[in-house]
Amino acid sequence: MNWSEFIRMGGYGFYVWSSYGLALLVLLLNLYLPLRRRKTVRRLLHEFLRLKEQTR
Amino acid sequence: MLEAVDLECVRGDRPLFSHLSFRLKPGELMHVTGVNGSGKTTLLRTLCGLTHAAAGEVRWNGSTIHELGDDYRSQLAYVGHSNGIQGELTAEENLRAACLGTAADTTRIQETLKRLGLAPYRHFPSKVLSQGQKRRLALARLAILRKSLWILDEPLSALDVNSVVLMTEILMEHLARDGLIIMTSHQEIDVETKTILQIQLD
Amino acid sequence: MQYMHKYASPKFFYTLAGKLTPWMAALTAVLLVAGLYLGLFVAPVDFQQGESYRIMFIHVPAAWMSMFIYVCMAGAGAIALVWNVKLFEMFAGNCAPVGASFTFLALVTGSLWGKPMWGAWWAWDARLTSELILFFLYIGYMALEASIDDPRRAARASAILALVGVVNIPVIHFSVEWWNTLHQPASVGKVGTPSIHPSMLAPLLLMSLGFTFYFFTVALMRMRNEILERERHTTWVAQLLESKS
Amino acid sequence: MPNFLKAIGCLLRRDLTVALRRSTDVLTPLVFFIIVVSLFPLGLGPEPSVLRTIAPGVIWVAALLATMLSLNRLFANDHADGTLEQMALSPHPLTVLVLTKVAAHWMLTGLPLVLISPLLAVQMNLPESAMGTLVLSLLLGTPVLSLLGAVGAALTLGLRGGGVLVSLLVLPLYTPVLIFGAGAVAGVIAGIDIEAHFSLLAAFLALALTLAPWAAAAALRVSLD
Repeated sequence: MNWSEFIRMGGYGFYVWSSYGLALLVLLLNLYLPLRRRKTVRRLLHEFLRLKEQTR
Repeated sequence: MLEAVDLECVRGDRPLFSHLSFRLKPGELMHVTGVNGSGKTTLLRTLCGLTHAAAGEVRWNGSTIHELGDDYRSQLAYVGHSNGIQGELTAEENLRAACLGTAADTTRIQETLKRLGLAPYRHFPSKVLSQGQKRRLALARLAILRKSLWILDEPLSALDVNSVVLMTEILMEHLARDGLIIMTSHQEIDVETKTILQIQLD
Repeated sequence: MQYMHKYASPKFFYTLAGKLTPWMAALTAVLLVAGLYLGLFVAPVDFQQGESYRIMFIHVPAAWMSMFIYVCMAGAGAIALVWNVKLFEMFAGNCAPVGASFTFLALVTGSLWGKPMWGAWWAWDARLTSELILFFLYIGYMALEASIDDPRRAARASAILALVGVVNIPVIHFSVEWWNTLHQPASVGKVGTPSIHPSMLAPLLLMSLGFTFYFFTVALMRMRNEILERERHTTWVAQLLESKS
Repeated sequence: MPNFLKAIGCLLRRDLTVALRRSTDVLTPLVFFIIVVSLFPLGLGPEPSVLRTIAPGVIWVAALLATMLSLNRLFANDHADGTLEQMALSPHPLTVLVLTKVAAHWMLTGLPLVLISPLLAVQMNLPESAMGTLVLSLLLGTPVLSLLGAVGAALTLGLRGGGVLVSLLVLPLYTPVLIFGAGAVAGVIAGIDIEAHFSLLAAFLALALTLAPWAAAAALRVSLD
């Protein structure tokens, strides 16, 4: 197995690797967004419940 | 007979009220009161079948209104916040359109317009009417359609003293004919009748 | 129906989804790694297209997913409309961004595959064109959902749109295909589906399966967030947050 | 069901009366249609052979856009003044009432487009032999545009930015009609047999007639909720 040959992909390296790279990016982004949202939601809810306690 | 069983209404994700049950018999009037945002309009629209209840059901003579569908709607007249009046059409045309082809009896339309003081405007486009006149025109629908259940959202708003008296008369006539009325109103209503149900939402 | 309401109670589902997600994520990772290994190292070079055909292992599963997710979305929407189940509303709504991103992926990889094959970044090839229209359908769905404030109303309106879309997709697909055969210039060769060799089919299927599980993992994660947010008035959410902090 | 038919007649007459009293509303999409088509020769140059090649597509795309522009007239006014909720509470199937309103909309938008199209065809140097096909394809296609548009209009009722949103929802769904409508006209010019185009346009019309009113009625109920 020759790594530089593998990267070159028979001259199509750019197309193949940008496809795979983009796929990785899309998959990671879709994973990252809900994780970040989860943090925000938890923070919002803590705030919401605290304020609800206070107004009671 | 109109029945609400364990009704729960939600706006967005905000609960408005729950476990609301009542029973309204012919000749009875129900007066719904409550502060702004307490869900009066939502309750009325739920009773009409326009809005879905989150839980519970509304029954008309024993069957749920969703089973009845058009059969329920043929018994129901609703006057909401908006008057349901097309500005380009004349008062008479508006009433005729509201009937959708049924019972569009010309003499009755004329009598009703006369009684509500709208006769002079019969051939004018409704957009020239004042707010109070438009409200009266919306209420004229009730007198023409002859449905047994009236659901009225703030029917007396924008009406002057004379019109309120006139409207009260019309409401009493309807009750005397064994009709049912559900209404919201900020004013006190002095309708003399067998029963008035008061429902306070908060 | 009773069972559906029990398992479809947000509280029950929240815990269930919380337990399922790590397992599904692990399965996704295994499938994708296996697929990538077979696709990049084991599968032989295509004698017509050279190494460039390996884009297929991304492009084709992504295109399949874009359609699969749309159908899921419409199906969940239909269930939500008919039986008024909140969870299916949320599932349908959370399908859309994932589906749209797979559609986007399919479009761009198609274009990247097209450049060496057709010599142009874009050709009005039948499959790319219908994928583009599918992308528009997803965008419309998300735009409609975003512009209605009441979440339940938004879910019902967009479910109707998804159902209209699902009836239309075959019609659109067929129309575009037909239009394409009529207008196709001779120079543009099709990125073909020649009889596929098992050594190529295996990574294709593995990648597709991996994407499918990935989709369900992400959808569950999104749904969990939405459940917390929308059930904030309930006591179980309050208790849950209290016990965690 | 005489009551039922009376209701349809009453609603149709009402919609037509209102529209005729607001004639600018009816004329705007038509004028838009004419202007858009007239812009193309200005942009592309007056070479007759070029114009002839693009004419079917240009006229059809302009028809699509003009129909879309007129969609907000379909329910928005009635929604704003409360007539729509009265309609939803009337004891007649909403599906049929929606179909009636769509019919009124088509008579005031689609039909004028069909009638004016030969004039634009002349402007665009379309051969006379293709004129009949153009009119016929528009006659079959524009009702589909109104029907699908009704679903979009019902879904976006009362939303902010409803006008732009409706184009996003509806235009992708219009593609099949565009393909076969414009395709039929181009086919006649190229001398291809176009029977299939017309059968398909008719099939789309049948499909839209059966499904769209139902979907639009459901969408209206959601919008009124």
